[in-house]
Amino acid sequence: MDFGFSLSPSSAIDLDKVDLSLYRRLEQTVPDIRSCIACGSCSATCMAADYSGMSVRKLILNLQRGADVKKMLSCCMLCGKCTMVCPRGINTRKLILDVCRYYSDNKL
Amino acid sequence: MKESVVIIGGGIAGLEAASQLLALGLSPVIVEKSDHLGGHVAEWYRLFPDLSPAQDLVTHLVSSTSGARIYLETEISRINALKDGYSATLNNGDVLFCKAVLVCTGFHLFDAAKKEEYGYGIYNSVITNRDLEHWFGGLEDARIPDNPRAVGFVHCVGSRDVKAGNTQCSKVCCMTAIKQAIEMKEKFPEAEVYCFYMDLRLFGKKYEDFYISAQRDYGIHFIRGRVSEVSEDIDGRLLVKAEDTLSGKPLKVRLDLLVLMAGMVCSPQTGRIASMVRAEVDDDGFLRSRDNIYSIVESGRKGIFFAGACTGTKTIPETVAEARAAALSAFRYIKEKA
Amino acid sequence: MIYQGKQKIWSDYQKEIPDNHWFYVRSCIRQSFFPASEGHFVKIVRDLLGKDLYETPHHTTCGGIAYHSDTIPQETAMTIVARQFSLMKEAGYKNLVTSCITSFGNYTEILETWREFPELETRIREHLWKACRREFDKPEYVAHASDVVYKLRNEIAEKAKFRLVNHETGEPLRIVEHIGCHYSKMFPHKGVGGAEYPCVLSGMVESWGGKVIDYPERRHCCGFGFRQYLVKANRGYSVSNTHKKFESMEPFHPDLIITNCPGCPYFLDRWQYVISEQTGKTYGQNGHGIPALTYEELAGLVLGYDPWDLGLQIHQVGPEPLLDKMGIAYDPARKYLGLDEKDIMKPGLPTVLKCY
Amino acid sequence: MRERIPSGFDPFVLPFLIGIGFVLLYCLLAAMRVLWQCPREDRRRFFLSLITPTTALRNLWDIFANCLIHVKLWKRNKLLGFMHSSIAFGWFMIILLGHLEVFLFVPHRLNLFYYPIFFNYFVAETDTSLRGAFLFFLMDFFLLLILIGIALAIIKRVRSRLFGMRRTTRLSFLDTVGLYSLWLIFPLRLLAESFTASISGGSFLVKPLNWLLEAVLGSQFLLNPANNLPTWWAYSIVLGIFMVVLPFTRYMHIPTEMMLIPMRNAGLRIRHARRGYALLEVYSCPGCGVCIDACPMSVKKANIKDCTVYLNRQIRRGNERRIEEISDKCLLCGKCTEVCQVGVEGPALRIFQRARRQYAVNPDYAAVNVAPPESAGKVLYFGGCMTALTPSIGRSMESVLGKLGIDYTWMDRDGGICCGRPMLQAGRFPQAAEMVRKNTELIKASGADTLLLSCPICYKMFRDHYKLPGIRVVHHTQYFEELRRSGVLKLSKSDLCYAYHDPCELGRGCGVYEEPRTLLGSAAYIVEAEKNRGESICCGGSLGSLSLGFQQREAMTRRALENLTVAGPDAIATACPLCRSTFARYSSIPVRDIAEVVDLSL
Repeated sequence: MDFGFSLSPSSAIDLDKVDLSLYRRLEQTVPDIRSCIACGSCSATCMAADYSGMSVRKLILNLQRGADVKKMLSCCMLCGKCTMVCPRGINTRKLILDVCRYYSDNKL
Repeated sequence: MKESVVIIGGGIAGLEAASQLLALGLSPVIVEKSDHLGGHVAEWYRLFPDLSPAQDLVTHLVSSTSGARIYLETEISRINALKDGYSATLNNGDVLFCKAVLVCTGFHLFDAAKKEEYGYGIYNSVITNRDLEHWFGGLEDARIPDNPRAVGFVHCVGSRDVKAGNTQCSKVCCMTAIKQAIEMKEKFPEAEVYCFYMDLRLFGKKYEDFYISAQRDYGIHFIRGRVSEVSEDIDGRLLVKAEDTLSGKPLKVRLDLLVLMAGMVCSPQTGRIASMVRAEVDDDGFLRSRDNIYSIVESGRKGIFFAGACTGTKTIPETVAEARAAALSAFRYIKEKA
Repeated sequence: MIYQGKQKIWSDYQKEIPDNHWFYVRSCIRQSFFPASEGHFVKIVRDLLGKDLYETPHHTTCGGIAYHSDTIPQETAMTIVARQFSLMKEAGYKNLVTSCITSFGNYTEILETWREFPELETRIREHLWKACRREFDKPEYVAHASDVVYKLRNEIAEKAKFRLVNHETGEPLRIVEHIGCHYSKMFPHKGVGGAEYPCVLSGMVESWGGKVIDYPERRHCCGFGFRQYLVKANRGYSVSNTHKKFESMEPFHPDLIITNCPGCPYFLDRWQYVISEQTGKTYGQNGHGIPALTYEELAGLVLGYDPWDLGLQIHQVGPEPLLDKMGIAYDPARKYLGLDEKDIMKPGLPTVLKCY
Repeated sequence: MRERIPSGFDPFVLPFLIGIGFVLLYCLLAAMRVLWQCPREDRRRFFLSLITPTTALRNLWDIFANCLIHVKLWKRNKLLGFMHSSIAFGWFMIILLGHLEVFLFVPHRLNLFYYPIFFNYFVAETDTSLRGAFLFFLMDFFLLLILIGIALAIIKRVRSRLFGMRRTTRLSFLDTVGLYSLWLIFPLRLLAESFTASISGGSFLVKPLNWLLEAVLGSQFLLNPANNLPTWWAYSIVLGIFMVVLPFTRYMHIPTEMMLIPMRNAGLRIRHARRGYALLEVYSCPGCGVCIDACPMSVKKANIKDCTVYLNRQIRRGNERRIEEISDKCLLCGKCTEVCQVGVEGPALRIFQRARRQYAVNPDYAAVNVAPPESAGKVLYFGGCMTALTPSIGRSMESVLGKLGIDYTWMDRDGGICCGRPMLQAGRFPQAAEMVRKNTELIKASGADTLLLSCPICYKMFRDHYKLPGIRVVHHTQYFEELRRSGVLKLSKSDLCYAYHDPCELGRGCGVYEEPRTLLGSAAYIVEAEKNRGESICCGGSLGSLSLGFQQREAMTRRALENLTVAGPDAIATACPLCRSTFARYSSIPVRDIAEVVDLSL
């Protein structure tokens, strides 16, 4: 029956149910991602941020929350500015390449 | 006869001040209301950031004050100002005459049950930082499960919280949470450990390194968001809700143990002593120093000195440094008067 | 769960509730949502327990629903409330009892506001005088009708014909208690048991033999939320909130929901139908829903009033499985007969949710 | 002159015959495989080049100079050069002279492969004839040369520092077998010839040894075939072993390089990490380990196993995990190629290796929409991503161009599209090509005639991978130097003394070494770094590396700084924003881009 309204999906993150397989894999190859302090330097300097919402800070956070990151990667030019500005020395380019590489097909 | 200084409180501030006063040739008397010296530190297991045993510090301080007169389980009933000093009447009837009084009454650990939404005393697996230290120290605690899958730490419980009546930051909880998170991860490597924080205030030497290590080496998850409420699910696990402020979304997670980082609030004794010596109390309940920059250890009254957390939240190094400063100030005061 | 811990909190939030001489104000919407509830409250308190409960046909809405829907300013609501107080003064009562939670919250909020800003109270006195030449005294006590039932719960238990127990197994019924948001979330000390673990309803349940379920989304709003429901475009949010509560209570298999607010039982009841139509899911046993009753209806059932006289046929979720569990006899043939024994017509049946 | 063995055969030659047969067959098949793997046009080009006289002559000369004389090695390290050329050239001469002897004395035996090798066993020649004595002398001379080379090789193995090498490769098992058999071949030849010298003759080396042996063992003992035949057997066996293991050892570089040289001269390039021409480079690697010392990553003995010599070894072994690791780690500074004796292109091999990887997410830049720059300027300045993080360079560029009154437009002042080089270096060619396409459109639309770059990474990319007909692509060091020479840019020389750091992409990448120096030299004094120009040490900040972490790079940067500051300069000048910010992080003296230096002196 059409009531003219419907249940809206929950936006809440349930940490017990999120799929962290990608994050766990990246923890192995880029262990530094654990030390992100979400300062946002990477996003502020990003060349692709305007076009795709690219933000390595959000990328890491979304990975930790099992959320989709594919869209924001669509305009990354791998220029390396985020790596240069990261105060925690995270190898963001390797992170991006590894995410592109490991992104499992069932998430596409 | 040596001039005497009455030290109210036998925590680390009182002990360190007594030790310094002894070295300066004065005769300190410690009046401690509880049955042990060392105050809160004596109840702690290990100290950040070196993870050194708290007992070592207390033992050292106690041994260095062996020359002082110490009253345990004794309270001050009355302090009278004399012509050249003070007399303190104890509840056991003794009267102490002294040139100066050093207030080292310290702080009180916030009663976590007051934050009702966290369910301390209501849910089976909600404990405080002090409970966890006791357990680390070997005390049994039925609330701590044998093999927790997930453990959470809530920062700022009773601190920076106008609803809890305390707007001040307790300074030590962030580091204590990180320390305890690391210790829990060491005990239960398979467990996921979450720290729910509002801000991380890691200002001291080696503190940031400790934090980086917690992130990188221990994989502790730091979630920027204050826990809003805790409930028990059908399995008796704790369902914890917070906002993941970095993603702007509500977040929930099931935990087997929740540790509340109860903060420092002014101790009720402090107000009582303040009225006896007619020292001023600040609007946060802690004692008011002559100023907050140069004369933290001095009160507005002659011969009354402060040291440690009675004037505000302090770390151990700060407390010890203040105790030394207060001892020296009292010494100079007595010498200059003579 | 450490029960003693809850008791300690309850002892911290004990509210003074007068045990007699009440001025009763009714709710705007409850009389159409649950037409027999308020009537039975009066019956039980005044007739059965012999208390002094006064009501006047001259009272109006408290303005709360319009205030919370952003259609009138608070000063208007204050003037309306001031008029109710003047009616109470006229009748010579000092203890106000409201049927509606939003009214209770509205009265409490206004009194607290006046306490903080006395000049506002003065201004409202002028407004009231200009509008209708009336004067008022502030009530000594403001209670919600559920506070009164809570106060009288043990007297009711003494006269009870049924208990909240499965009469076949002897097991206590598993009961979800849902407190209206405006009861104590704004002023925890104005509610029995505070805001985190209120005991106004759980006290009744325990006194009448039931067992309270503490499920994770216990504190969550029923989903009404005024604008969330009143604006049709927002109703998805409203039903989503209710859905969240049901998903959370489902594993506990509740037999019954008891509420003390006008909106809550309505939405906890009707949205079960909407959810079942949209998701195909029901939360009671064997395709039924979970009955959501008001505290008056539950008190009436416990005291042995006829379920159809209590108006339980007006609920979307059929009460029959609950009546069966409690061992209460009922005549299915009378379900859809009005007070005058004429047919009020049986509604159409939902496609998913099972009803008789 | 007489043949001692009428049949011209003895079973001891068999090990040698098996060895040479095997190795020749192997090399033939391998060469065919490489040719087959090359694209058709490359193959055509190669065959054409072989019959083009100039290339053919060049091939011969290159093979002679590189494979036999080791000219490049001589230039780099005389002792190593002597060692290698004494063995290679000496051996070559012995084989050549052997054939000459057969041709002169027993021409009917020319069809026997082994005759020139074992000539002194099969043919008894008196050393009294002029021809004999002369040839014997030459044979002994070259044998002695080889033996000296072998002796040096043994000493090098034990004490590589004496040869100026700090680190050398660790040998695999087969390499060790090959090495020891190679070392044994010539002493055994000497021994065998000495045993039979009283029969077959010899010169200044063999004869005296023969006398010595006679004195010790007696002449009858030496003449008894039961005693002298085993020495020839040993010689043949060791030769056989060496040849059989050769394809599986680093000595494969000997035949491979002979094919690599003509193919490179034909203009062939790597097109795939593991096929065709790339294989030739991989197998041409002699495993000498010169690249280890050269590699900026090898500072403090770290990452040694990630140098190009190990990449080649792992590709030969097919160890995929290690190949990936090594490929991802490299800074792509190109120094290994610069110092490599056979010219293995380590960076290119790695980029093509990276390109083999499959990605599940592939960016596309359809959404990137940058407005074309105003076409007013004749000069279009492209700062690039890194200049955005070193605003002092951009500001100096603006200042200099402004002071000179040059009409220009700063194309990416408010952000733009990356040049694509980092993406290219990551091996993601289609993505890089997409950026190239977008930027090309923008630049063409601007109507500019000069594209000015202050970043060598961009410069290299625009120069080599963009097709911008009619538009001059120029780095700011070249541009300013040109203006200086034409008298537009007048610099006053300051008293400061700079050490100039050659950025990898500008120096080794584009061969720009002199312009920055003359430009800088007219604005300040210059001292050279210990290693400079082609051998300059990467700053460690390179985007080329995909996996090196920040902490791992620190030691590299510090080492590069040490190298730069040996002469005690007042400041460091470079011509790359990335080098500038990387050095500035750890340098105790100021680090400036040449644009800044020029601006200060203008």
